[in-house]
Amino acid sequence: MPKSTLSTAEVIEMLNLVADRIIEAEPMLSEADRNLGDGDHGLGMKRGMEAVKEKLAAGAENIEKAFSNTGMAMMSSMGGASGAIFGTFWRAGGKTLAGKDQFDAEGLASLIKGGLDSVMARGGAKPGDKTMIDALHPASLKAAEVASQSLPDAAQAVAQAAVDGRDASKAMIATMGRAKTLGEQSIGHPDAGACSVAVIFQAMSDYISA
Amino acid sequence: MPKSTLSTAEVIEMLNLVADRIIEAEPMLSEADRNLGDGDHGLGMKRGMEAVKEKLAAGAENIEKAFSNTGMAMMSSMGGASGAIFGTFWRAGGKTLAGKDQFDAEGLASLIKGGLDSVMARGGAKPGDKTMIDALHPASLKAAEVASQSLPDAAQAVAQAAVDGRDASKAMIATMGRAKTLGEQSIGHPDAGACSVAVIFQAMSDYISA
Amino acid sequence: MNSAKKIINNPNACADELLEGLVLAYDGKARKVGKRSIVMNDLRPDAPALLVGGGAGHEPIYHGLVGKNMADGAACGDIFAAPPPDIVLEATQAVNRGKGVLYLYGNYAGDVLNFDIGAELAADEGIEVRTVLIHDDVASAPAAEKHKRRGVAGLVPITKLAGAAAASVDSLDELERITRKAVANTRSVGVSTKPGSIPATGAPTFELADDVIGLGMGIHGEKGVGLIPMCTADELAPKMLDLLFGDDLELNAGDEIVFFVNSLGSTHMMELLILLRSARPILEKRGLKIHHTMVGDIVTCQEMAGVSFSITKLDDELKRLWDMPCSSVGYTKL
Amino acid sequence: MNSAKKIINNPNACADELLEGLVLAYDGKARKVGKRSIVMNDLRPDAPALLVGGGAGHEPIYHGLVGKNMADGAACGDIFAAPPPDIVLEATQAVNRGKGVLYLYGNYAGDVLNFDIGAELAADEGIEVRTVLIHDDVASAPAAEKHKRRGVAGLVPITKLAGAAAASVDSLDELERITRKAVANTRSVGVSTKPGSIPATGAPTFELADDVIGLGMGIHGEKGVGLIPMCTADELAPKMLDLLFGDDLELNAGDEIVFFVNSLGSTHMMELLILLRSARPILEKRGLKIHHTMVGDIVTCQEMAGVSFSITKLDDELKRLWDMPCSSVGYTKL
Ligand SMILES: Nc1ncnc2c1ncn2[C@@H]1O[C@H](COP(=O)(O)OP(=O)(O)O)[C@@H](O)[C@H]1O
Ligand SMILES: Nc1ncnc2c1ncn2[C@@H]1O[C@H](COP(=O)(O)OP(=O)(O)O)[C@@H](O)[C@H]1O
Ligand SMILES: [Mg+2]
Ligand SMILES: [Mg+2]
Ligand SMILES: [Mg+2]
Ligand SMILES: [Mg+2]
Repeated sequence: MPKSTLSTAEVIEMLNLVADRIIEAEPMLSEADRNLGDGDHGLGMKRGMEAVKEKLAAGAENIEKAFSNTGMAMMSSMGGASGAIFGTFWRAGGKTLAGKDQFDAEGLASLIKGGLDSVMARGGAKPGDKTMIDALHPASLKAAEVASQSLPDAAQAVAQAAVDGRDASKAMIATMGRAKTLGEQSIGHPDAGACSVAVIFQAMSDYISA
Repeated sequence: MPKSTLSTAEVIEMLNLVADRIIEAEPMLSEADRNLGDGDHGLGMKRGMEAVKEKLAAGAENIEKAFSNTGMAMMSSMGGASGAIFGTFWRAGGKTLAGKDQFDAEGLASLIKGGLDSVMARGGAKPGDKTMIDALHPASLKAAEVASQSLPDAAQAVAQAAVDGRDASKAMIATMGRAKTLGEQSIGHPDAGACSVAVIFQAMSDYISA
Repeated sequence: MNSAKKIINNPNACADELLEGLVLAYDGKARKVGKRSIVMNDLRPDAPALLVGGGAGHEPIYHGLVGKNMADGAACGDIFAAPPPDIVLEATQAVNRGKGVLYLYGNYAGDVLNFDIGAELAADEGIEVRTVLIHDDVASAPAAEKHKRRGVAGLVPITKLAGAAAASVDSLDELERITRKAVANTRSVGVSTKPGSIPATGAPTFELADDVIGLGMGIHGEKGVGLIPMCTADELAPKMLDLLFGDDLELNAGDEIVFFVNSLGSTHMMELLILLRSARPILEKRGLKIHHTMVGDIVTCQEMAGVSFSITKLDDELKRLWDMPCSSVGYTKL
Repeated sequence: MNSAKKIINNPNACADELLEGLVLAYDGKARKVGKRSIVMNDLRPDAPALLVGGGAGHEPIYHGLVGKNMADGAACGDIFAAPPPDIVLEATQAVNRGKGVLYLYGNYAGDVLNFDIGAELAADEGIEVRTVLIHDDVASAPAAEKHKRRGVAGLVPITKLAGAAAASVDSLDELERITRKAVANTRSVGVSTKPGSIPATGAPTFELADDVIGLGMGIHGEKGVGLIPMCTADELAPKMLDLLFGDDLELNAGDEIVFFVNSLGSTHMMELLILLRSARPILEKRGLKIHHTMVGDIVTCQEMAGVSFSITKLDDELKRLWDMPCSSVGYTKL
C-alpha cells in the first residue's frame, strides 16, 4: 500500500531497500565506472551500503539520524570520490530533517536540496560536469516542484527525473574525478555516480509506492 | 655429384650448409626445448650458427681449423648448455683431424668420436640421460662401423643413426640440463640437443651426397 | 578477457590484508594504527610530520613509502579508493608531534575530497594540517591547468625529498616549502600496454588493443594524449621525453636531475633497462646531468603493463636532501 | 596464446641492450667490461673477488646484484643462456685483485659448463678461481641430491651475505667458507601461476592451466612437485612452508632467519604482502625469529607470475654480515 508519510522505522526499511538495490547493481555500476574511471564505483557503493545495513540494524533515534548515519557509514567505509560525495549527500541532506518525525514529499525535497548543496560545496562540481550531480540536480528541481503532491507521486517523479538526468549525462564530457582527462572520449557513456543516484531514487520510490 | 673426400674449402661449404639448416630449424628446436627445458635451444643454436658463418667467411687454414673454429664460434656466441656442449664437440672433434688435408669417412668417425668423448668428459652425461649424446653416441658407433665405406655412404648411415638416436630419446627420462627435474614427464618428447645433432648430420650427408 | 589469476584470500579484504603484510615487512619499525594506517615507530620528537596516502592496489606506493627519511605515516584506502576521512584522521593523530602535519598525495578527486574532510576533522582536534598535491603527469592536462593534473610516479622522488626534509627541518612551513619545490620540479609521463585488473572482480581496469600503446595514460587507465602504434623502445623513449621537455619545467644544459624509469607492474626490468638505454643519451644530449637514476616498479596498478619516465630537477638544497640515505619497503637508497 | 607485448628493440639484442641500460642505472659506479660483463669501479685493493652471473631475462638478477657490499662483477649471458666462457674470463680478469675470484651462481647445467671452462681459461692466466653453486630449490631434487638442485631466489640473500663477506675478509678461503655457509643455510620453494615469454619469439616459456598452480616449479617452468588447484594465499603459504620445513635445514625455536617473499615477475606486491601475512604467523609459531623480511620482485622470468619463499638461517657471523648496508640495482639495504 502506497505510503503517504514514513516513520523512522519505515525510513530505515526504505534505506535497507536502497542498500539492497545498490548491492544488486554492483556489476552495472562498476562497468559504468570502467568506461570512464577506474571501474570500482559499484564495489565502493556496495561496500558502503553493506556498512549502512550494519549501521541501521542498530536502529536510529529519528529520521535525521537514519539518513545521517547512512552518510557516516558510507563516508567511513568507502573512501574514494563517491564515499565522500554520497556520504556528504546523506549526512547534509539528513540534517535538514532535524526534528522531523515523519518523512513526506516536502522532506524529500529538503533532503535532496540540502544534500545537493553540500555535495556541490564539497566537490566543486556543477551540473554538466558529468558527475552524480547531473542526476541529483534535476531530481532536486523536480522534488521542489512536486513537494506539495503525495509522497508516492513525488517520489516517482523524482526517480524519473534522476533516471532522465542519468541518461542526459551520456552526452556530457567528463571533467571531474578519475575520468577528468577522458575529455570527448567520455561521450556516450552515463556517469557511474549518476547511475547510483538513479538506482537510489528508484528504490526509494518503489518502497514508498509498494 | 657425391664427394668421396672433402677439401678444406668444401668442409667450410658443408659447415655453412649445416649452419643454414640449423638456422632454418630454429622454431622446431626451440619448441623441442620448450617441452622439456626453457625453450631457447633453437635460438641459441641459431645465434651460434650465425657466428659460425661469420667466422668461416674469413676461411680457415685447414680442416682442423674449419671444425675447431666452428666450435670456438659457437662456444663464445651462444652460452647456455649447448654453447659449451656443441662448442666442445666441434673443437675437440676437429683436433683429431690435425694435419689432415682431406676429410673422408675415417675423418668423419674420428671427428665424432673425439667430439663425443670430450662432450661426455665435459658435461658428465652418459647415453640414456636424454641429451644430445643420445643422438651423438649411436652416430659415433655407426661412423666407426662404416669408416671404410665411401664418404657419402658413411655420412648417410651416420645421419640415419643420429635420427634414430633422436627418436629413441623420446622414450628416455631427462636428468641433465634445465630439464633435469621433469623426470617422467619428459617421456614422449625428443631431446632438443639430439634434434640438433640429427639436423647437423643430415645436412653433412646432404652436402656430401649432392 | 580476464588476465587475473591472483594469490589472495577474500577478494574484498585485500587492502586490509596487504596492510597487515606491509607492517610485517617493516620488521617492527612501523606499526598499524587504527583501521588502516601505517605509522613509523620512533618518530623524531617535536618535528613536523609527513603523511602520505591513497588507494591500495598500487603497491609499494603509497603506504610502502613510509620509512626512515621517508614518510612518517600513510593513510591507506581500499583498492583504488582514497582513504576515508576517519582513516586520514587516525593517521594524522598518530604522526603529529605538535608541529603539524603535511599531507602529500596524488591529485585525484577522491583523495582531495577525503583528505580535505580529514583535515577538517584534524583541525577540530587542534592539529595544523597543510596539503601539497602531487600533479606531475604532464599528459593529463595542459601546464596552465596544473590543478587538473594527476599524480603519478613522480610521487616517489617527491616523497623521498619531502621525507628527507621532514627528517631535517623543524617547522611545517619549511617542510611545506621544500615539498612544494619538489613538486614544482617534477614531471612525469606514462604509457600503457596492458590493463591491470580489479582484485575484487578480476575485471580488467580498461581495454587496449594489442597493437597500440596508450601514450600518456594514467595508472588506472585514464586516457592520455592518444594511442600510438606499438613501437620499439628507441622509438618510444623520445616520444615520452618530448612530452616532458615540451612542458613548463625549465631544463637547461648543466641542470642536475633525478631520472626515474618506473614499471606499472608486469613490464619487466629488462624492458626498463632497455628504455633507460634509449632515454639516457637524449637527456645527456640536452646537457642534463643525471645525478641519480632510479629503475623499478614502485608505482604500479596490479599486473598492468607500461612504463613511466619522471624527471626531478635538483637545486643545491634538493640535492643535499636527495643524497640522504632512506629506507622503506618501496624505495631504499644508501 | 602469447602474452608478450614487449617494449624492446631488436629481439635478439635484448641482453646486450639491457646490460648497457644496467650500467647507466649504476650512475658511474659500475662499468661495462669486454663483451658483456659489468664490474664495479673502485674495488677494494688486495681483496678476494666475488663474481656472479647467469642468463639474462631474469632482471634484476644476476647482473643487478653487482654493487657496494654485493658482488664485484657479473658475467652476463644471453636471454636464459649462461654466459659463454670468454665472457666469464673477461669478468674474472676485471674483478681479480690478485687474491683470486669466487664464482657464485645457480646450479644449471649451462652455467656449470660455461663457468667451468671459464675457470680453466682463468687458471691459464694464473688466476685462482673457486666455485660455489647455489642449489636452494628444495622442490627440484631430494635433500640427499643437492647437486641436482636448481638455484632460485635464495641467491639474493646468499649474494648479499657473500658480498658483505667479500667486502670484509682478506682471503679467498674465508670468502669461500662464508659463502658456503650462506648456501648451506638457505632454502627456497617457488610456485608458478603463469608463464613468462621468450623475448626473441614472444612464445610462452611453458603452459599451465588457468585453474592450477605449479607447486615447486622453477623460474623457467621446470616442473616441481606437482600441480595443485588454484587456491588462496592462506592455503598456499603453509603448503610452501611445509616443503621448506620438510627439508634438511634444521630450523629450531629461537633460530634467527631472513625471510624473502619474491615475485617471479607480474605477481603484484599486493599479493606478496598478503602471502607474507599468511606466512609469518606460521614461522613465528615454530619459534623462528625473523631478523629481516625481504619483499620484492628480484628473481624473475619476464612477466611470469608466481612467488617464492626463501629462508636463510643466520648465525652470529652471518647476522653481522647481514646487517651491513648494501647497495645495488637489484637489492639495497640501509
Ligand atoms: N567532485 C565531484 N562531485 C560530485 N561527484 C563526483 C565528484 N567527483 C567524482 N564524483 C562522482 O564519483 C563517481 C566515481 O566514484 P568512485 O568510482 O567510487 O570513486 P573514484 O573516482 O575514487 O574511483 C563519479 O562517477 C562521479 O559521479
Ligand atoms: N651435460 C650435458 N651433456 C650433453 N648435452 C647436454 C648436457 N646438458 C645439456 N645438454 C644438451 O643441451 C640441450 C639444451 O640446450 P639449450 O637449450 O641451448 O641450453 P640451456 O639448457 O642452457 O637452455 C639439451 O637438450 C641437451 O641436449
Ligand atoms: Mg572509480
Ligand atoms: Mg634451453
Ligand atoms: Mg577508485
Ligand atoms: Mg637457456
